[in-house]
Amino acid sequence: MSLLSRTYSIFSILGYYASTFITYLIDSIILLLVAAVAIILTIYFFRKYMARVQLRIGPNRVGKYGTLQLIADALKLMGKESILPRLRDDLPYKVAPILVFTGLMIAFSLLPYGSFFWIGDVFISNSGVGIILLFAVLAIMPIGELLAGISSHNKYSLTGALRSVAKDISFEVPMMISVLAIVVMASARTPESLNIASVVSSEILPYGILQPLGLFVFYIGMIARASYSPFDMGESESELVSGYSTEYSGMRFGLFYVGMFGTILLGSFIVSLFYLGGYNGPYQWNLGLIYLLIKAVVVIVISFTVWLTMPRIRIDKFVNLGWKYLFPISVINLILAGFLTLYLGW
Amino acid sequence: MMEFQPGEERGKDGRRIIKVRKEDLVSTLSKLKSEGYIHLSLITGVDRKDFIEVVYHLHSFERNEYISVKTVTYNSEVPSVTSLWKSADWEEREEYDLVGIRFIGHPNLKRLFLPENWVGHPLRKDYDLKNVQYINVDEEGEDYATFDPGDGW
Amino acid sequence: MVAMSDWVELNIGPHHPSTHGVLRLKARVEGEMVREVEPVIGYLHRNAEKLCENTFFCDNIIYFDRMDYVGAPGMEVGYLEAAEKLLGVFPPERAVWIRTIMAELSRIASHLIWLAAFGLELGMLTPFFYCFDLRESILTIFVEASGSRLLTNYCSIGGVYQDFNEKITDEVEKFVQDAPKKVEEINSLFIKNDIFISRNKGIGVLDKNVAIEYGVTGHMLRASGVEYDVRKAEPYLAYSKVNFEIPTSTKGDNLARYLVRIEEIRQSIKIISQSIKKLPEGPFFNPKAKKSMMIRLRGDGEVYARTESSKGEFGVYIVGDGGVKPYRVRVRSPSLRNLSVMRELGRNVMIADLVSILGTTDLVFGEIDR
Amino acid sequence: MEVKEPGRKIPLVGSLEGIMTVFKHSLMKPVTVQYPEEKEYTPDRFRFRIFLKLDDCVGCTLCEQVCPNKSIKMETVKRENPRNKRMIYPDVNFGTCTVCRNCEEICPTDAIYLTHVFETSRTKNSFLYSPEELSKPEDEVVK
Repeated sequence: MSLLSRTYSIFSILGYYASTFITYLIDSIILLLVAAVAIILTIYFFRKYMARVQLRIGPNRVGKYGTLQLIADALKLMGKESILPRLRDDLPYKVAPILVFTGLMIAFSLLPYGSFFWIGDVFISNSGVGIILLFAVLAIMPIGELLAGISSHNKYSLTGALRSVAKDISFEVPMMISVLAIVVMASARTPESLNIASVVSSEILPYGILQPLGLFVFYIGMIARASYSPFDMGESESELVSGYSTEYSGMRFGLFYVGMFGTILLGSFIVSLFYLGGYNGPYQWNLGLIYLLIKAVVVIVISFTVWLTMPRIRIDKFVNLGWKYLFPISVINLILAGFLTLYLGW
Repeated sequence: MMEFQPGEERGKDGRRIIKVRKEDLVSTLSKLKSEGYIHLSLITGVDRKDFIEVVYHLHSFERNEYISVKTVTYNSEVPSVTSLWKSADWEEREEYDLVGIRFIGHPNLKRLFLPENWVGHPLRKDYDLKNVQYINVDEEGEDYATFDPGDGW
Repeated sequence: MVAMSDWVELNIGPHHPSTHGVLRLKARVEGEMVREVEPVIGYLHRNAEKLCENTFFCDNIIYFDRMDYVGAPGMEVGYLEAAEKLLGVFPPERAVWIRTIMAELSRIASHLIWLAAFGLELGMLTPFFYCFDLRESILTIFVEASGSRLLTNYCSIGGVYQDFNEKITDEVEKFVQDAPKKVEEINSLFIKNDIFISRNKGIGVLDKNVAIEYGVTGHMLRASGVEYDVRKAEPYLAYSKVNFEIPTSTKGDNLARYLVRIEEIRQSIKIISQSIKKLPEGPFFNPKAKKSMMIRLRGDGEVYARTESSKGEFGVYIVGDGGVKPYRVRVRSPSLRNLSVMRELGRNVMIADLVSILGTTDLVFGEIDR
Repeated sequence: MEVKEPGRKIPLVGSLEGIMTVFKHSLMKPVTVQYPEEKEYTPDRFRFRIFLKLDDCVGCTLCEQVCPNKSIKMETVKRENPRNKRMIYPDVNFGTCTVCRNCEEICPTDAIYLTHVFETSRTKNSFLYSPEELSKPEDEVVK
């Protein structure tokens, strides 16, 4: 029994269409709330962790240990005046942050989160082509960034947007090829090799152990997607002021900010699902969600530490890295995966 | 003040001071540069009320000593030495800005620190400190100076 | 949108995160490439030279504090070298050694600020705080000795205002013991990082002759291959009595400048550890410049004194007319010359490189605009 | 002395070392001071607020002369003091005072001196302290 079917059974007296609609609506609202809280927790955790790494204490004024700091910040952002540049391109300017946020939220709804005691399996959508859908949805976010950069009529924004597009093109291909290697491996054991849940459930060993090269390429891709250091060329603070989000303020800027941390959270979920065994753990006591969360937190800590340590890479060097190193590595990884699947049957 | 005499003397800390007429300035400096004084340390203009004294401090890395070359001008015009040292570019602009020495032959003699329409040269002894000027930015992003306190800050 | 071949004028600054205050760079940009850079300065101009003409010799120290505000005692030393020669009031032996220690501490403090900001410009968020943590122990010595953390006003004409006591020497010794380890730790975060090396190696190469032409001094000149350090070339304070080396490099790129500066920190720690051992007993001020004598000092003639500040050759030219106030004060600001060479370094580099070149130049605008 | 460039290494190893160094610091104690609750240690020589002993002041105007920012002005105060016949005392404008300590240094009778008190924030926009206010402790000065 999953969360989805439980909700469905409650409303089943209303007939098929009505109950399906209400079920998905309620589940989406639950997802939105849970995701928002999770992102806020991520930001809070980042700020605390950054502070501790930098020998500071971090937020500690609002609420106990500064726990309400993020709520206060969100309220501040909502209350702020949204300053609009006079020469903006109005529609894309206003749509861009919403696109970034929406893409993120749809991506969250596509992941399986494992089972959790009486709730059962936690997922919103269990699509048969989940992997393709997930990466298609993830590709919405750079469109939002591009729109934001071009429409704000600012040289910094434009350069930032161009940089982030150049960056996206150069890491997307290796990243997709390394995902393809997983699909290749999973296809030997499951007929639904594009369904995320069945890919994760059918593994013998976590794919990261079998494909360390794939993990490496995919992790770099996820860092670049979330665009934090070392791959934050798009919004590099010391060069382009704030990149594509320079001209945004108030809640529109807040959406970009949430989008960034949401992508980190989402990325760590995806990495731990695909490569670190996801919700599989040593004891099958409906603890899938807990396992997934633990793995995600470990990945998040690693990501934050990388963020805080690494300097920013130059954009032409990154494009070089993408096409000259990551692409061949991912192809080699794909060949290795095919070899392992065909001859050893892993 | 006494009459200006070209020649050489020792300064307070035992350093050579070469005094030249401003017509001979460029030739003297270029001769010194070929002798190894390749580092132009400082150009200073001193307003002596009835004339302006311009002092060049040079340093030689090989001999490890520095000397100063002095000249005077009565009409605040001095030949530029930008052809010898590129660092003289900004130094002369700074001296033009603050002391008001016009360097003849400078390629781009504009004010370095103050806005272009600032009135007076602050390091002149007759500069009126009571006459406060305010600075603001125009539409093009360039600074301008004004006497109106309501217009600038 | 502009056509591909057109350049765009990009205004970097004066309100930009990486311009160290109030520098404005007019850059002509073609896509990512910067074709030409024209620095615009003067946003922090206070005309300290004019202010100095209207105050007593002893008061001018506070204006020099505010020039290189990240390493104030070094500036005070630079001014007093000139002023004391002009006035004929010389400090006793103990004050000379105390000034040497303070000048070297301020050099480390200034270099640490540079290191922190340089890391931040390259996108490294964390070393910033480690640098400030280490710098804090220097500021503790400053506040213990002079009563202020940043703008110390510690050195006075003919000595120093207050003596080094037992507690301060202990703090300095503790600093000398702890600092090398912390410096190496911070250095390892930079130098072992592959991206840091790739961002700096071969970037912003400054030719030796160009550097001399533009009057560049300090770490930039040394990184380009000229072994010129005023501390060796014309020893002042107690530098002739301590043992240290001048780091140089022939590469002239960003990485060479970085390495030269890190080595300078190490050498400064070496100088401090020697000086604190050699610190003699005795008076710490010249009685000719105490109490109401402070404002009665008269100077005649002209003196040009150079010191090696943390940014380069810092020269002060003072002309006196026999009065209690200087007739003319002229300051040779090393950062101004180091900035003027940006016109050469900023040709045909990428925007990201422009920022890192600007980072290694180490500008302090209190000193450039004065 | 020629500085050495780092030699060629295996890529990524050095970066991983850096990441470990940074991670190690998360287990260390924070070094920041939480200001209103805990006060930072102020040494004996720490200086900020200027105090004035009215009885000691002889009205010699040296502090007015030496003040580089002209923050000190002499002011007439009707007060019995045999040493101060002219009845002039310094007042200080803390808005422009740079706490350079020259006035303390030059004062022949040590009447004017700087103290540790640095919490002088005010809601009033004038920082001008009259001689009587300078002689009172900070919390007794009504602003």
